[in-house]
Amino acid sequence: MIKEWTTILHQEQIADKIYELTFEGELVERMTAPGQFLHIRVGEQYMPLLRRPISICDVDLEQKQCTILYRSEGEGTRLLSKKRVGDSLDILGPLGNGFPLDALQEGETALLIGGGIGVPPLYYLSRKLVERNIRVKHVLGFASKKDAFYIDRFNQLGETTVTTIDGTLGYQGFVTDYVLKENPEYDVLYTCGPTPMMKAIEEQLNPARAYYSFEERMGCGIGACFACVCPVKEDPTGTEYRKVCSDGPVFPQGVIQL
Amino acid sequence: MIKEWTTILHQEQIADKIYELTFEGELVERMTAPGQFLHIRVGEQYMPLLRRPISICDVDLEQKQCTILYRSEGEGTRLLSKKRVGDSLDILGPLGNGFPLDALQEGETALLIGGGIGVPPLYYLSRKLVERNIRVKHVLGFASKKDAFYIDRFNQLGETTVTTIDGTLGYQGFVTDYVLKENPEYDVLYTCGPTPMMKAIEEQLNPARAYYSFEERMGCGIGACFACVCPVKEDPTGTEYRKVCSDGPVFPQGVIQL
Amino acid sequence: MSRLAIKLPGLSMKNPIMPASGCFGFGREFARYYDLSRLGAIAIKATTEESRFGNPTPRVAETPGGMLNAIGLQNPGLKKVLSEELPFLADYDVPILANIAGTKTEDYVKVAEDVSKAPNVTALELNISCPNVKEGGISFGTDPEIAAALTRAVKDVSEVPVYVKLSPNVSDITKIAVAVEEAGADGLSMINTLLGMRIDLKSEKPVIANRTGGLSGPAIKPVAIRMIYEVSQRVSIPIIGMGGITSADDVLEYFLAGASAVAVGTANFVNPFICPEIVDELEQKLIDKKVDHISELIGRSWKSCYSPSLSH
Amino acid sequence: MSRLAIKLPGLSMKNPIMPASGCFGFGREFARYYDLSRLGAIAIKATTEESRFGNPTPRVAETPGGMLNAIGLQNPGLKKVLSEELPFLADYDVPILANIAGTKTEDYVKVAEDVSKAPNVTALELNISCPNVKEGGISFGTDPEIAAALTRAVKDVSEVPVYVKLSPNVSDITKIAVAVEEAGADGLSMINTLLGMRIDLKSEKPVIANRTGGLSGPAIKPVAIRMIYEVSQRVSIPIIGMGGITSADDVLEYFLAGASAVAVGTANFVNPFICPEIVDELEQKLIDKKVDHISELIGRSWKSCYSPSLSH
Ligand SMILES: Cc1cc2nc3c(=O)[nH]c(=O)nc-3n(C[C@H](O)[C@H](O)[C@H](O)COP(=O)(O)OP(=O)(O)OC[C@H]3O[C@@H](n4cnc5c(N)ncnc54)[C@H](O)[C@@H]3O)c2cc1C
Ligand SMILES: Cc1cc2nc3c(=O)[nH]c(=O)nc-3n(C[C@H](O)[C@H](O)[C@H](O)COP(=O)(O)OP(=O)(O)OC[C@H]3O[C@@H](n4cnc5c(N)ncnc54)[C@H](O)[C@@H]3O)c2cc1C
Ligand SMILES: Cc1cc2nc3c(=O)[nH]c(=O)nc-3n(C[C@H](O)[C@H](O)[C@H](O)COP(=O)(O)O)c2cc1C
Ligand SMILES: Cc1cc2nc3c(=O)[nH]c(=O)nc-3n(C[C@H](O)[C@H](O)[C@H](O)COP(=O)(O)O)c2cc1C
Ligand code: FES
Ligand code: FES
Repeated sequence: MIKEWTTILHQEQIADKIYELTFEGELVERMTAPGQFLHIRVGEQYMPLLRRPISICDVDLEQKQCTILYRSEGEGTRLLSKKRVGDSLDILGPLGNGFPLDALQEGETALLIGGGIGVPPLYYLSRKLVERNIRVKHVLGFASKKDAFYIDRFNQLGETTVTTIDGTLGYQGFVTDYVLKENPEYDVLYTCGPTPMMKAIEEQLNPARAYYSFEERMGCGIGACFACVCPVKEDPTGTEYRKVCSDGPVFPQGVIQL
Repeated sequence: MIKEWTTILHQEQIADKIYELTFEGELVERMTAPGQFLHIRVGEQYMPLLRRPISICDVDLEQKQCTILYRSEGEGTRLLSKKRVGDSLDILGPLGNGFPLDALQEGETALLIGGGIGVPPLYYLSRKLVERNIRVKHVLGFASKKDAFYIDRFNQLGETTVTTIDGTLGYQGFVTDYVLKENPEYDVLYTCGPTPMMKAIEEQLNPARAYYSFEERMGCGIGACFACVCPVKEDPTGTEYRKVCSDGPVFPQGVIQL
Repeated sequence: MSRLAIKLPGLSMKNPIMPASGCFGFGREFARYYDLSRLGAIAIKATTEESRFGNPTPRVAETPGGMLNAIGLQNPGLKKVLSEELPFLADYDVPILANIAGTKTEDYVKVAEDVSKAPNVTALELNISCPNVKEGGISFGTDPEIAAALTRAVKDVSEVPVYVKLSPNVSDITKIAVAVEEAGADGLSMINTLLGMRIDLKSEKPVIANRTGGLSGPAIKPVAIRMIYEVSQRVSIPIIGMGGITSADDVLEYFLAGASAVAVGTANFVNPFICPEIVDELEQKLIDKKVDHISELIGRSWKSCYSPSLSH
Repeated sequence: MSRLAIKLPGLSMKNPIMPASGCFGFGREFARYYDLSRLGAIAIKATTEESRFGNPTPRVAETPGGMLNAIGLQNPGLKKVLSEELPFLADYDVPILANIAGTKTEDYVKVAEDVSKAPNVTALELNISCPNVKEGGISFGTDPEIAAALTRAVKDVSEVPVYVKLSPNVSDITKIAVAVEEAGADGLSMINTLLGMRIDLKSEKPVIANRTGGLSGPAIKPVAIRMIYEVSQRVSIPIIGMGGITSADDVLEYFLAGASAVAVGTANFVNPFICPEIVDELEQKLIDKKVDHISELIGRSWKSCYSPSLSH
């Protein structure tokens, strides 16, 4: 982990409320594990006070450039969307533990299921898997066509299915509806998205091997404040926990109570 | 008074910690009285919370452009100095009552004494007086050469003497030292600067007709909060007051207790 | 009826937005910028029996997300308020909540008696909390019995409903609230400022001449929301909520916490047009949220939950 | 001696900067980023007798210039703190201020007795903001007598000096301060968090699962400064000041108000390097101000003035 003032190289709106931002900085050299996140300070004046956790979406290690995608929703992400090329951005990272790449052998198949703003970290993951000669299939769920992004990019890496709840793009329904119906083959499942989606994946798809990326409100982002704890599954003592920021955000199937 | 998002056209450092900023906006049309001030919001996020009172230094009514000069000292003015050309600036103004121009007849002489960051409003005043064919003399006091600004501009309008405390530029000493020694002739004195300077002017020069521009910490800037009150001079009841923001900032000799 | 109209004891309001006492003078300045009849009500500056100059300057200081003030209840005194300020406001179609202050019970009683007779004063706001005045306020607001006794004395003479404005500088605000409700208060105003201080690093002295000042602005909003959430579950009189309101979203938060109307203070200094802007924004928010009437939101954050055994 | 070194009961500090309890865990995470020996001291996370999971999430919420937390004293319990956490910290040359909590006097006594024997624990910090289950949940910190009794009980068993950490949610903090001083406290920590709440406009419920939370960060600094200014004039034991410190200038303000050391809490979340950065900045500020030793600044905002008859 490093704290650094990086420089914004690119900022563009790519879907409804969704922005793509690329920055340059020394800390990019450390971003070798997909699924890690950055803790970004959007205001200089302690208003907003806390950093915002945002996943790494893509990395160019040689150019020391990193791309993130974010949804401008609340005050912090709105301010982020107002930053311009050339502005400095205070970033802490990379943080947390990413998706394990060695869960698969060469030639095996990974199924990547993303939902909404949970899609970004899967892009770097997919690229890294493809680099290791692992077959990737993507199922990307969005609310509607206007919310969808990065579909061409995922298509270039492997078979990509888009689902939308209102049917305006691709398959109509939830990602789980599609997977239950089409039953694509895979060895390991990786997912990131809203909790209800991940819960449906665990319950309905019941994958043998799977990794989930979790979200929780954070304070420090480095494991010190105990803001982001999750109770572990089936813990008789009731005191066992994991911190999303430093033990996660990615956990294997069955560790965290979804 | 208008509240408006104006656009910054120019921002430049012109002396040690002193910045010149020009903006464009409809509210400039109302800036016909020199000595009025603007109430400027430097932060969008309520941090800093309060607006900053800054004097009007120059106005181009046709182009709807206004220039202010400010010293980057605390957090608010530091943030102001970070704004760039093209940025929007939330301004309330013009506020308060300026220097009376009709205190003088054509052909009479005005002595304008400014100290440090009290100099800016005298520039627009001087221009307006010259327009009315009034002779102007300027005495501008600074701490040191590095703090001095706008001397050429004042020179173009009339006789200009600079004093510095350390003697690095112009006459060495306080403005009052110079005036006491050289005894320039004038009909009306206008002044703006630190309270000790204005106090010395009142006591040592004891001008027959004079106008003083006051500073006080402000809340609203429009007369509603009673933050900026000054007790009036020789008030037996002890309850008489003037508000710097709406009754001033300019007061004739003898109204306010200096 | 409009989505925004709210009827509280003495206050028939077109909308639930009023400027807070001390942040709007007696309305004259703002009347130049917009029509005061657009406001739900106006809480006027604290009136005392005699005219007061208040504290020496500096009287305000900025703090992170807030400000301190120690104006010291500067006001022209009862007589002038009755003869000049209130008649000026009578030209507008807006109910007046007259904030009254004093340092002895008799002061309050005298002011309450006279001000409550003014034709456009439809309710009183008893300032039992102003922290700035020497010998003043503090004891009235921190002791439930003293607060109740004062409330009773004022209720006895007032011809209009009485709102008691509570101080947040107490260990348990619900105790004060319940005490003044039992003493006959028709409503509560919450909250007044938190006591604070800033020290100037150059002079090495407090920035404010009075040394301590009252903290207001966005910084105190979470404290106000918490207190209103607690008090609204213990009393059945309505609460006018205030503390750091700067937007229609803030107003919604206050209603959800348990307020029945709100006052906007410090934000008037940042944006003199804030009150009418919030009124317009609020109407639109309710339409978007498909809320037929704002009163539906009052206390909704706790009404749907389990019963009020608060844990801290 | 260095400009920054400060010696307080139990705490021989290279500099007056320590991370505040609950904002630094037990130091492990920060030890990866800088050498913990650079700190003046470390206030570790509250330790309770049994391990605690704490409150459900969300446990934090942002507010204007501050944040709310309701972690709920999550900690691994006395045994593990003694066997794992404190030994880890023993590798660093830094005194430990052990924050202890409980819901009954006996809890505190048990933890105080055992923790105060740990070789690198050089002082205790008594967190009296916790609800007292025997007294019906009111916080130990709101009643001077209960606070004094707890202080006495802990002093009786502690082998190291005891600092009492005061809650700001009280009508008169000087009363509590004087009471615990009389009960034998060796120092005070001021202030703990203000009680606050935020309501989510979508769910229409409090953002924090526990509903209320503790407000920390820059927003509360003026309240802390005011309280330290008042208390430091009434007691003769030293005060560790805290609340919204983010810079060396803030540290100077706390010293001028009356603090003899400071703790940095929330700011560690925004910048994990803040403590050593402040240490460096502070040294430079003192050189620039030509202050030979930081202790000269303690209470200077009131020491030079007239005597302490405070007006509110
Ligand atoms: C590990 C991790 C990775 C993430 N990656 C991405 C990403 O790649 N792109 C993206 O758009 N979003 C991502 N998020 C969610 C993102 O952090 C929130 O959308 C963002 O913090 C909201 O900030 P705001 O200022 O818009 O909202 P506000 O409502 O102003 O936020 C207020 C507070 O709540 C927190 N908060 C609000 N929503 C969330 C949330 N969903 N998760 C965690 N904290 C929240 C904020 O961080 C802040 O502290 C990620 C979250 C986590 C935990
Ligand atoms: C009528 C009037 C006209 C002014 N004209 C100019 C001008 O043309 N150029 C210029 O550089 N300065 C001018 N000033 C002073 C200017 O307002 C302050 O320098 C500025 O507010 C300081 O803000 P800051 O953020 O740098 O300081 P901070 O220390 O962050 O300010 C904190 C608070 O104190 C107030 N404050 C601090 N210093 C002063 C001061 N000297 N007067 C009033 N309030 C103060 C701020 O407005 C703010 O509310 C004028 C002041 C007044 C009252
Ligand atoms: C400058 C100023 C003056 C005030 N004067 C009074 C007053 O005279 N009487 C009163 O009851 N409250 C007074 N208050 C308190 C406000 O009415 C309000 O309760 C408080 O500021 C919180 O609201 P805000 O955060 O929106 O400002 C004053 C507040 C400020 C900032
Ligand atoms: C997340 C968090 C956890 C805290 N936990 C504790 C605690 O366990 N014991 C305690 O005495 N204070 C605790 N505090 C209070 C801090 O130690 C400190 O008193 C307070 O936050 C004010 O300082 P700050 O504004 O610098 O954060 C906690 C504060 C925060 C933000
Ligand atoms: S965010 Fe602080 S422990 Fe995870
Ligand atoms: S600044 Fe509010 S009355 Fe002058």
